[in-house]
Amino acid sequence: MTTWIDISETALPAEQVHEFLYASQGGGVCVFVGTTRRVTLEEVTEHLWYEAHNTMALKEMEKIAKRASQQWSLLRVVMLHRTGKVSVGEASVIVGAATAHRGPAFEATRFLIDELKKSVQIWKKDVSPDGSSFWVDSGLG
Amino acid sequence: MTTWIDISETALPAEQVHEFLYASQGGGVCVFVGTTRRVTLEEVTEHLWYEAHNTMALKEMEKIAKRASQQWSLLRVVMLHRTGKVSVGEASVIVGAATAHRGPAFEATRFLIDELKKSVQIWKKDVSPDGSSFWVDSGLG
Amino acid sequence: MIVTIRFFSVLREAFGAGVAEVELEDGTTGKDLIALLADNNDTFASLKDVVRLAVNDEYVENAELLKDGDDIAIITPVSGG
Amino acid sequence: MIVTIRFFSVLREAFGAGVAEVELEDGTTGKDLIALLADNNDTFASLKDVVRLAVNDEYVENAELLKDGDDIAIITPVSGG
Repeated sequence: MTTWIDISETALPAEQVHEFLYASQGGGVCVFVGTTRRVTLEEVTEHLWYEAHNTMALKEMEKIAKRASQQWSLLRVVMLHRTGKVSVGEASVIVGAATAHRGPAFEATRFLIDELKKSVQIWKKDVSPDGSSFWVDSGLG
Repeated sequence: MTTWIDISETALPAEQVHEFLYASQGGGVCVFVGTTRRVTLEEVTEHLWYEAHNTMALKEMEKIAKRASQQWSLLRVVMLHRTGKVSVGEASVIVGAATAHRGPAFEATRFLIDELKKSVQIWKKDVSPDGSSFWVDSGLG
Repeated sequence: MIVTIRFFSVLREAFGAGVAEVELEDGTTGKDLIALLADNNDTFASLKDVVRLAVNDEYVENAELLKDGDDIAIITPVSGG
Repeated sequence: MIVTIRFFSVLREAFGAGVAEVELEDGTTGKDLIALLADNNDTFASLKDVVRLAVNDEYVENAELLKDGDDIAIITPVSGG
């Protein structure tokens, strides 16, 4: 399995993610992208702001990719996360997998994003148009 | 729901598919790509060649997108299929959905590709490096 | 009556053409057409139980009567994706 | 002993800094450090039961003794993706 795992402050490169996954010469590629949603429970978001413990987060993503590769036969795996400001309609995270057949591509990609959200050391702040903000699911009451 | 459904002889535009789906301003985007696999059951493929009954196939894809939208709350749906020669590592089909949350994005995208393979009037020929070829699952013994 | 018949994939190659204009007797049904094509082509014969007919882009039952000017697609098992 | 403490998100804002050098008594455990930080900061106090400590990028048990030069990250519930 070949992996491409990264955290960066720049826009996530969808085109290159596809090229990387197609290059596996497998038959199925699944990609999931988390984008900044404009409205959540009737509250409008202006942008999200992400902060990471980069070194731990990268190690954690490597572990998740490895666990995925133990469950499914994966040719290539991508896990990219953006930090800093991510405006509405922009991508904060792209995960994906290339496999021989489509079932494992879907299952592994779902696993990658579910596990990333559970354990990768990245935090998200929701900023509304009036400038008010809150850290999402911070553990504060 | 906004849809982008097409059949074309040119390379499928991954970047534009992402832009189209992100523009929903939802939170989750799932994309599945079928690419030409180099090796299937130890047989090497040089390229696949696709042929469609375009008018019926486009109508059938519209129906599938509509059925998906009846099962899940979808913001945007993409279903693009390429015809003609598709070399190893190139994309023959891209389907995807943008939704508010990730679960429905995965489920709807899986539905789109599964149903496309079942009923859309497109046929695939597998051509090996020595020039020999066969129509995949043609119904012939 | 004259109808247009469209062949794809295996059948296009077997018949050597993607489109054919065919003269049929009035009263010909889809089932009759399938039998006629099966008599004339071995590949078609081996697919006759799995093909579906579409007239003017909509699937029809084999019992349906064909009409002059019909555009008939012969749909074999699909394999896109 | 001197350790480095790293704060993120809510705690970074609550402490007004992402990184702090702190002098601790020898024999201080992770649990002791959490108690110390909770005494000094209300936001930390309300998160003290959910934070995890990582030393040199690896999670450690709270009972673990801290050492001079440790690089300690305070990890609150994550929310990436």
